[in-house]
Formats: sequence, C-alpha cells, structure tokens
Amino acid sequence: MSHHSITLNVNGEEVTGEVESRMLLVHFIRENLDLTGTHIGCDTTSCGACTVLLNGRAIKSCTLFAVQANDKSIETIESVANGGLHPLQEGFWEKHGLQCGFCTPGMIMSAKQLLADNPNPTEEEIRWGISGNLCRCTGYTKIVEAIEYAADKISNPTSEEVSS
Amino acid sequence: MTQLEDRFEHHSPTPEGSSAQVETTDKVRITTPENICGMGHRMKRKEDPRFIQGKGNYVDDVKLPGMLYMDIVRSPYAHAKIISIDDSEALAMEGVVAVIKGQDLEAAGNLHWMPTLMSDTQMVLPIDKVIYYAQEVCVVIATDRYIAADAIEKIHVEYEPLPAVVDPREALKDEVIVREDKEKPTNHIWHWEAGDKEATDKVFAEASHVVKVQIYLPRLHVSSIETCGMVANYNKVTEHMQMYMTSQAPHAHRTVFSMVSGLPEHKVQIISPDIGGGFGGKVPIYPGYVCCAVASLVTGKPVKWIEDRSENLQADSFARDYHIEAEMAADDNGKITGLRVNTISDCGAADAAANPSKFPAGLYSICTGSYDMKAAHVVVDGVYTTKPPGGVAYRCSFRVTEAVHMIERLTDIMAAEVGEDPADFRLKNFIRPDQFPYKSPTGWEYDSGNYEAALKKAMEMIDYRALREEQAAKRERGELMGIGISSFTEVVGAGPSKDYDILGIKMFDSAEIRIHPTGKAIARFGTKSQGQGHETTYAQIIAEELGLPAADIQIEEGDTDTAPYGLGTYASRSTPTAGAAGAMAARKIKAKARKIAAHLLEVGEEDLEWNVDKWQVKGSPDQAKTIQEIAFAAYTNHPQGMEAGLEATDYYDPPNLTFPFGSYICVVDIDTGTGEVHVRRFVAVDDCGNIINPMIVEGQIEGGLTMGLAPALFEEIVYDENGQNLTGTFADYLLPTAVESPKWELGKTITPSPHHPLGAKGVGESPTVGAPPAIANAVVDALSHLGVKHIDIPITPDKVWKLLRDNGVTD
Amino acid sequence: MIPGSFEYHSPTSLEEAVALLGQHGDEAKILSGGQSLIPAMRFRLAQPGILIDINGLPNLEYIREKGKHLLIGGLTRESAIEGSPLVQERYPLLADTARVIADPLVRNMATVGGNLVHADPANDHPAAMLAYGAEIMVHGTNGARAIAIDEFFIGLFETALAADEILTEIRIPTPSTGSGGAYLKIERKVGDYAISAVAVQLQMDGDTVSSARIGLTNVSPTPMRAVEAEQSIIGSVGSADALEAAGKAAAAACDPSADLRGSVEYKRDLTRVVTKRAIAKAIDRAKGGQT
Amino acid sequence: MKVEGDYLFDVGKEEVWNGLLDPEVLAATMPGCERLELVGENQYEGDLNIKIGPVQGLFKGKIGLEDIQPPNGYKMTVDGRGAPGFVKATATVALVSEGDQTRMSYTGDAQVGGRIASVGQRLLDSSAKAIIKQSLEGLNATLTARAAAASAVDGSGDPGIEAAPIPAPQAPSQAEFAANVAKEVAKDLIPKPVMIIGVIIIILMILYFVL
Repeated sequence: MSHHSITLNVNGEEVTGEVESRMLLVHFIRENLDLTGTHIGCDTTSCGACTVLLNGRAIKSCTLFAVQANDKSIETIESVANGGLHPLQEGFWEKHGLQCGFCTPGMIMSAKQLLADNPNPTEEEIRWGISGNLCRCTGYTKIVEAIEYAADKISNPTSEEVSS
Repeated sequence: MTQLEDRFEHHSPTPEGSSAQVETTDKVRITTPENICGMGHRMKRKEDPRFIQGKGNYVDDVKLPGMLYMDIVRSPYAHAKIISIDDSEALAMEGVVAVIKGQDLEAAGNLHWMPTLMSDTQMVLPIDKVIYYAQEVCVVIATDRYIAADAIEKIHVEYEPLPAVVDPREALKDEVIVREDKEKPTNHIWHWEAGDKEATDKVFAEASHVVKVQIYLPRLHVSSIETCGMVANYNKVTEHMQMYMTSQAPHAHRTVFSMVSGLPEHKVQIISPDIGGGFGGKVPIYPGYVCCAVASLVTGKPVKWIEDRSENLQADSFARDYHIEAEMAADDNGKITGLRVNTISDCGAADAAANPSKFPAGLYSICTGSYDMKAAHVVVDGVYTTKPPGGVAYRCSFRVTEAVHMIERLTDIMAAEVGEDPADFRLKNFIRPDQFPYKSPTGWEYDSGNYEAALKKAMEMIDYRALREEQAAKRERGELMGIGISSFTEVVGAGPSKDYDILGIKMFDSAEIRIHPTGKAIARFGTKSQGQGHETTYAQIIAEELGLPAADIQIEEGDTDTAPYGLGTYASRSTPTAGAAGAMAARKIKAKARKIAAHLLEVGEEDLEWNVDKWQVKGSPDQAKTIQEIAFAAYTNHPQGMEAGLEATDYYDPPNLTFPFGSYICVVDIDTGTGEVHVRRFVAVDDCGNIINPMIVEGQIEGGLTMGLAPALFEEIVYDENGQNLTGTFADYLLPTAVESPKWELGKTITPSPHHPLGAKGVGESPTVGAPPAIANAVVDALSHLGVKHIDIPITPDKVWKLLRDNGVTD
Repeated sequence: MIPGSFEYHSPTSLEEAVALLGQHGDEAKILSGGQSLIPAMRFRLAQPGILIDINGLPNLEYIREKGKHLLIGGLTRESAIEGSPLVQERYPLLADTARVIADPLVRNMATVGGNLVHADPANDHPAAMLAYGAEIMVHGTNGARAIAIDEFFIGLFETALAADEILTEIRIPTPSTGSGGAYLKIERKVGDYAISAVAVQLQMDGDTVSSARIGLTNVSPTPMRAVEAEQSIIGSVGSADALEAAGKAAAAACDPSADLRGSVEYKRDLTRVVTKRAIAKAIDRAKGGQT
Repeated sequence: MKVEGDYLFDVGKEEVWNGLLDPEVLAATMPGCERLELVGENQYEGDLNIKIGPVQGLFKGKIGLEDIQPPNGYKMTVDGRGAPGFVKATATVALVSEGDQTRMSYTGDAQVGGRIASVGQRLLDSSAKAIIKQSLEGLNATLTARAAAASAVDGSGDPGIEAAPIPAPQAPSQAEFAANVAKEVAKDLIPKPVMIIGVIIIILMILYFVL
C-alpha cells in the first residue's frame, strides 16, 4: 500500500489531498472534495456517469486513480455554470434532456468537450460523441436536441434568449 | 371462471368532475394561461436546475458523521451447501467493525428470512445453503468502503456444490428442490387461471384457423443508471431508525420494515431522496437493505451500502422470464375468436415479484389486447429455479409487456395465416369505439379507446402503403426490409382497493396540499418520482384546479415522516392515482375557498362560479376573489365557526384502472451478410388520455421506446446450465447508446379516461410495452417470404444470420 | 468494485521506468491508458503489486511522418489519432480503426501502445498494425530494439515484449500512391468488442492488386493475419469472385470461439463477409474513392 | 463448457505415459503450479498460481483419477477453487501410438463459475484453448528433452546436468518452466503414480478476464 500527496486544480481551485494509490479519482472527487455531482454507474468503464474533464478532455473518473490526476486540472459539473447557466445546461433544461438526472452531469461534461472540439456537430456526430454515456430514461432524442440547442446558442450568442 | 370474474362490479361512484367526454381528438386541452401553467402547458421542469448543476441528492451523496460502510460476500455457486464461513482473518483487519452472518440475523429475531411482496419468503442471509449465483452470504461492516472491499476477500466460505436447476421446465420435474424450507418438496409455486376454459375450447373446436407460437421472453434487468443503496442511521438513544433508501415505494417499505423488525412504525423513517431511475427495480426490498439496517442497529452508527453495478445486475430482481405457448383461433372471415395461453413463469429462488397480491401473474390476463374476441383462457404456473428471485417490472405494469408481446406476435401470425395485411387485419379485429366501456373475455373493463384512430394515424404518418410497395420492389432485388405493427392496450394505475393490494395494503394513493397565507403552496404525495417529473406535473395539476401558478407550488415526496401514506411509483400509477388525489385534494380546497370567498364577497356560495384562479359572482365577474386573496383570508379573516387555514388531504381509490393504448409502426432493414437489423424508422402514436405536460409525456415516450428497443435487439440476462450469470456487467448486458437508438417519430391521439378526475391515463410505460413486438414483427415481416414465422427477442445478428443462411440467403 | 492495494510509481524518464521494470519484474505492471487494466483491477482479477505509471514520461505522445514512416508515440491517445488530419488524409485504415475503439471517453485516455501491448485478440489496433506491416519500437534495460509486427503477437495476451521492455513507438510504412486501406468492424453496440473485424491494406498496380495485408480481430486467440486471403486477392482486380475467394480463405483461416456474440459458424461466415467488404472498400479507396 | 482436441507428442506412448506419471515433471510443465501432493488413493491436491496478461489468480485444485488404463489413458475429475472463481470438471485422456509419435486426445466438460464467468465470459473458451495448447507444448518439450537427455546418458555414461540438451521454449512465458524442466531432466526421478495432465487441461481453463 502506498500513500501519496497530490495537488491538483479542481474547478479552478488548487486542492491537495493524501490518497492511497488505489483510490479512484471519482471517489476522491465525491468523498474527499464533496463534489457529489459526479456519479458512479458501473464498474466496467461503460456508463460515463462519472465523466469529468481532465486537462480539458472528457474521461471516466472511475477508470483513473486519483494519484494520476496529480498536477493536472479537473473540471466537474459543479464548475459548468459560471455566473449563470451554461448553454448546455440551458439546453438540457429547455429541451427536456434529462429525467432522473443521474447520467446528466456526465452527459453535460461529454457534450462540453464535444462542442469544444466541434462547435457545429451534426445529429450523427452528437450521437457518436455521447456514445460513451448511457442514459436509461430519455431515449437520447431530447439530449441530442439539448446539445443542438447549446451549439446554436454558443455559435450565435446574440440570438434571442429563451425564457427560463 | 376465476376470481377475476366480477372484479369491476363494485366500482365506487365516478368522482365529481370526471370527464364524461371520451371522444378522440389530437388537441391538447389547455384552460389556464401560461403564467399559471396548468394542464397542457409544456412547462420546463421544476426539478431540473439542481440536476443540471450537479446538486441532486442521491443516496450515495448522503454522508453522515461516523458513517460506516457495508460490503457483501456473494456466492460463486447457484446452489450449494454452506459448510463453514471463516471470518477470523477479516475480523482481525484494522477498520473492520463487524461481520454479520445468517446465524446472527437468526439470533436477532429470525431476521435471516424476510417476506417478499408476493407473500413468499426470501433469505436475507443463508444459514444452510445458497440458492442462486451472487446470493448474499454475509456482510462486512468497516470504517471505509475500501477496507470493507478488502475484508470480503478475506472471508473464506466453504461450499459443497449442489446441482443447479436453471430451466423451469426441468425444475417442474422436482429432481432438484430449490426451496427445501417449504412444506412440500416441489418447485411448483402456484397455478393461476383467467378466462373461461370451456368457452375457449369450444371456440377453438369451431375455428377455421388456429395458429400457435412458442415464445420465450428472456430475463431482463432494468439497470437504472443509479444502482440500489441505503444509508441506515439508527439512533440508540431515541430508538429512531432513519433510512435513506433507493425506494420507489417508501411508505410500504416502512410498514414492511416495521413489521419484520419489530421496530415501532413511528420510529421508522424512510427517506427516498433523488432516485436515479427505478423502472421497477427499486420496488422490492433486497437483502442488502435489511443487512444495512441491521448493521446500523447493531453498531448504533450510520451505515452506508451502495451496490456495485455487477451486484445490481447479478442479484437484484429481474423482469420477464416467461415461457409462453399461445394459440389464436379465427373464423373463416378472418375474425379473431379466441385465445388460449399456457405460461411458465420462472420466479427464480423466491416469488419476489411486485404484483398485487391477488395477481401472481400480474395483469397478464389483459392479453386479449386490442382485439374483440369471444373467449380466452390463460394459465400461468410459477416455478422456482436456482436463479435470483424477482419478477419485477421492466418499466411496465405487472406483466402487461409479456401479454402484449404475445398477442401482437400472434396477431401477425394469424394475419399471415389468413392471408391479410397485418394492418388491415388489425383494423378488422379491433374493439370498436362504440364498444367502450368494453368488457374483455378475461374480465377487464377497458375504460375508453379508439384503436382504429391511432393505427390510422400511424399509417398515415409513415405512409404505410408506400412502404409496402417499397418492400415488394426491394424483395425483387434481394434486399430485405420489414414493416412491423404493434397496436397495444396498456393497463395501468393500480388500483381499485377491492382487488389491488400489496401485502394487504390497498393500492390507493394520496396527496396533501397546504396553501400558505401568501398564496404559495406545498403539496406532498405518497408516490416517489424517479425521473418522471412529479415536481412539475403535480404542480401543474394543482395549478389547473386552483389557479395557483405551478411555479408557486412546492412538491415533496419520499419522506415517510412528512408525506401522506401511498403505495409509491411504479406501473404508471402516479398520475392515475396520486395525480387524481392531487386533483381531488385541490377540489376540497376549492370548495372551502368558495365558502371563504362567499364570506369575503358577502354573497351566497351558490352565487359564485369558478374562473381559472378565482371565485367570481355569477354575472358580475368584477366581484371576485383570487385564490391568493382567499388564501390570505383563510389565515387572517376566515368566517366565524370555520377552521382556519387552507389545506386538504385526499386518499384516492380509483374506481377502475386506466387503459392507455397506441399503435407503433417500425421499419427495419436487414443486412443479409451480417444479420444486423437496422431500425430505419419508428412511428409511435400514443393515446394516454388528457395530457398534463406534453413535453414530459414526449420524454416518457421516447425513453420508453429506447427501453423497448433494448430487449428487442440487445438485452438479455443469460445463465449457463450451472446457473452462472454470463451477463454480469455492462460489457455483456447491452444497454443501447445514442447511436443504437433511432430518432423516434411521435404522434398522438387523445381519448380521455371517463373515470379519472382529469381524464388522464398514465404513459411512462406504454412504449416499453408496445415497442418490442413492433420491432419483432418488422424483422419477421422482412423474413416472412422465407417462411419465418417467429423470432424470439433479443433479435441478435447471429440469430438473424442463422435464419438467413438456413433459408439459403447469403451475401 | 474497488481495486486491491499496490505500490505506485510515476517515473519521469524512460530510463527510470525501464529500471523500475527491471527491478520489479513480474510483480510490476505498466499503467498506460488503464482502460482495460483498471476495470480488471476493480474486479480484483488483476492485482499487480506495483504499478508503474508511464503517463508522465516525456515525448511519447506524437503522430508525425518521418522518411517513409508514420511514427506514433506509444502513449498517443486514441482520440489524438482519431482527430489527426494527417491520419485521416493518408492513413484511412488507421483512422477507421481509431474511430471504433470503445467509446469517445475511453479513447481520450486509452493509448495505442496499451492497445497493442495488452494483446487482447479483441482489441482493434493489432489487426490494423498487422495489415500495415508496422514495426514496434521497444525500450528495455538493454536498450532499444525493433520488433516486426508479425513477430509481436505470440499468444493470448502475450507479446514478444520482454519483462523489462516498454513500447515506445509504432512505425507504419507510409502507403504509396495507389494504395488503399480500410477497417470494418461489426459490433453489437458502440463500445463492444468486435464480433469480427477486418483490417485491409493493399496496393494497386493499375487495376490489379499488387500486394495486400489483412488482419483479423477477435476471431482467434492471437491477433492474426489472414495470409491465404491476402494471397488470393493479390493479382486479382477485386472481382466478386476474387473477393469471395478471399473472404472464404479468411473464414477458413480464423479460429473463433463461441460466446454471447455468436457461434463459431456465425463468426466464420461474418469474417468472410466482412473481409470481402473491407477489401472492396480498400480497393475503392486505392482508386481514389472517398468513402 | 466443452473442451476437446488432440495433440501429437514427439515421443513414444510409453514415454508420454511415464511422463504423465511423473508429478514433478508435470508440476514443472504446468505454468504456475506451486504444489502438487498425493493426499489419498488416486486423490491429489495442488496449487496453481495462474497468470495471463494482467490477470492473476490462485486456485486450489483437488484431482481424482478413475479408469486408469496404463498406458492408454484415464478419466479424471477436478475441483478447483480460488478467489476469482471455480472450475469443476471431468476429462478423459487417451493415448494412441502413431509411429514414433503419440497422439493424445482429450475431451473435457467443465463448469466455470464465479467472477471469472460472470465478468470474463467472452474469454473462457479461447483461454482454455490457448492454455491447453501452451501446456501440451511445454510437456512435449519436456518429454523430448528428457528423451534426449536419456540418450545422452546412454552415450556418454556421464549424466552431467549441463549435458542435457534443452529445447528452447516456444514462448517467453514458458521460459520459467523451461528452467524447471532443465532441473527435472537432470534428476533421476522415481515415477509416482500421479497424473496431472487433466489439471493442465482443466484447471487452466479457468483463466482469464480482461475487459
């Protein structure tokens, strides 16, 4: 068993921790930092409920040891709204892109990277882009619409705001 | 005849305000302005802001001071004697607090067994033997979840393997007895019949056409993305047991917990916080919950237990597992005359389904579906096998999916037999609109329906006739496409207390509304949303009735200390029962408000009429009091002799179930080389009566459709002959992603329920029920010219490939 | 599911990493992308005593052409390959492959080196690299060496890598004008392993296939080349008969196991079908087709 | 799970049979075999530490032999258990001469259970195949080396350890037991009636999982 001191940037703030080498990043985020928006839905790196951004890339935080995140930057769902809802959050709300909400943070984090890489994705690109995230409630159609809404909003920030 | 015969003879009177209107329309009814947001508005969900910002509160998010963690040792065998359990090494580990075994539970008051919701019994922890793979053997309590996980590896259990029995037909030979604790050494649990055998046999004897099919509907798992879990928090000083629990039915669970444990019910509080999907899987009480509660009782500390996905898939309640043999009879005009069904229900190691007590096979006898016929007879036998116990829903109402799959497959087979197009055959055989309320041959009274309208709409949306032409042209070229129809009838909203109970508790549901002096409100319900959007729809129902803006109404559910008693959310029952209770409670408030308004306006009650959000003097609408004004007066200026305040509670006992329906049409293309099935189009026309929030209804339908696609093409819990689960992770139990899920095309008709206060019916599960046969029918249709009559789901590429190659089709 | 304990090292130089490997031998395991290893550890089916995390090693993530080779650093993420314009333009077989590995989130962590060294016959890169005739550069306590891809996979989860060696680079010969490649994977759903998948890289001389290499995924215990299929397509113009013959040769050569994806017979026949389609696609691309 | 197949040894039937009777040869041939003991009449116990790729598992095996027909074959039952799961199997092994060589045919029926079955379903069959192949090749190498060593002894009268020519193993994973083979060949062991080929065939079927 080995313990390690780690320092990382989480949602813009530097945090430090003492972790056992085997501690999964998702547990560090949820238990040590009390950021419980990131969820756990499986044990085979299949469901994507635990998706966070690691140095800007969407990854499954249950398939990474916390110690691997040393000196890196992590963004979780708690950082997405920045002085108001992010267009993706608006889109999910506006287009009914969630039901039970359990997969939603992971979906939003995946979509965030998707739109960063590809600001105007086609429907098919969105579907492939979120194919590492399982949703059991929505049937995905409205999630796709939510991401399309956000893409549109980000590309045309001056377009008329939809009431919220 | 059976106990179903007179089920509906003693309906309670139709409640006040029921809609007598059962004409079909496609226009959503809206009676309130947008600022009030009553029924029919596409209101954005009130619950969403917390979910989209990561501020939901699920069970695993609950963290209490001094909390311990539980992990479970599970059996690697499907059937084995337990020779010994050596926990000494685990107990010696630093951080391990306790190990709880079956003997410990027995000593604690026979807690090693618990009742199932079907009045069967189920082991909490075994003493003598294990009877299914991944069964809970003992639990470890430790200060940290990592230590608990280490400790279960250090518990050494010696087993003596016994033969497993996986196929219920083998189990019926009683060579291997699963439940040796039972009085009779047999695996046969129960025998159940519905309908009229004699009349049915007569219809079959006189039939011009009889078709028969064997259908296996395999085990499924609901696999909500959140697994099950609990935080049990027993306070030894106050003797108060608080349990945060992934529960779809917190009140019923509290009563069961109290009765089994002996803890007085007022000292037991269940809090069902945000639930990450339920679909039926969070209705039963699992051994893990009981062990977690016992662990807290023993240690006096909070104890958390959160299932892993593999545990969830391997040990929690399954759905389906029905072996069906069904026959249909028709006369020489191609008119369906009868249905005869024999079914074996594989219950696993305990009958732990979540059906109403009188219905061991749930509402399976709804299986005559949307078709008018003279007679039907249905037989079901429940059987034990060495597999995990269960028989819960998979986003459906008590076995209606099994019924619908069978009748819709059989209908296609009969259409082919009589040489008719499956759409035309259905249109000819539907129960006609003028036959409602319709009494079915197995004793159901369908409340309302217009099946022809729904199917015609779906055919129009997808241009059915053109698809048939395209199919014929493609067939000429050796390309395979298929068109499948499913015209299902759902049965939801259990249910009338005369017939529906869970462990004796009647299946009413409840609402309690309190209007605050400033015109804001809080309302609490006996149900529990798992994503259905109750915080929004219930607010809209109250807004509809009282004219309070839905935004001003706080909805709460899931805390048994505060919410009124109800049976919970499953089987699409929330809107039909608790939603109705909300409307009825609101009407009680409205009646009191009328008295207060009359007092304020100094007129007689009979001089007032309701107008959206106010009581106004008839013929003098300027003289009016809004609900907000009335609420303020209820606390500040209420009439002498009247109780202050403005609140009401309603326990709603529905007079009947509701019967949503729909017609789905699916188009598939088949790759003759690989056997892959591609769903090209899927049109779903649903009719769930009056709609409360069209956006939420669409979301429910789209989600349900993907959960219908899943068993049709992907999902199956597979056991090997020794009872080993071969699909124990998401790597092998295949949930569809956004790529596999097609873009659903929705349409609707609206045929209100005549007995529901709002004319609504419930919708969350219709698509899961209706979609699989549409897809299966499409695939069979694509291969029908080869002589293929039936394919069991899931329709995997290797199954299709085999049918293609066996029939000489290659690439 | 929580992994067992282990000692964690994060060397900052290749030499240090190799020395650690040399020192700990069998007890140590390299942590690259971790997308197969960590789940296996969570189920405690893998319980290495020591993990050597090589993600901190410098200069192992790159995709560049040098001379007549495409050089890919061992730590290069699948998503980097997927997103590389160079790969998309000039290495369509590789681009096809990277797109269908697991899912987008996994591809952000998973590395091409890990995919090869893991030597899971269900992994996708082995077949692609066999088709390319790639060379694997490794570094050990005794220095660097190159291993031809044909010599690299020697058994189920077994490679020619010595216990103290780390894969540092993959060298793919740059295809000449008139070449084409394709990877075609049939999977039950996104994220699943192939039921069968076929990688083809071929060279056309006019209308005739002048050389070809074909790799198969998940239809044998060891990643394999379908040599008979290659021979049967070389010299042909890719007629329907020639494709069929190649497909049949691949089907005969493979050695699939039955599992939930299907029977042995299905997988063989699927290999036939997919081989045909992959060759046809490669020929089309060689002729300038864009699909 | 059914496993069947055959394998051609490069030595005669008697030599194969004697090899099968030699527990230390077999223990050395089986990758990861850490213990093998006679615990009763035709009853044996052994420990196998199996490792393939990143996956490792310690299994305890009980072996029983029936229908022993020297030098033609026998039937065996195996009950192996470990943290990752268990295997319970029966196998029949038969030897037939083919000129100077010997063909072994084997059929086995195994139940594999526990974590490895529920998680690693896709790899059970190919793991079993691969491991059987690997083990039989190892055994063949051992027997061939042993035969060569015996002839060297006959020729020189000086059975020096270094004199024994050891064929190079075909795979690096066999390096470890090839070294053991060298030691075994150098000794003049008295054969014990322990037959463990079934362990090779069956316990090793257990193996593997990787996602």
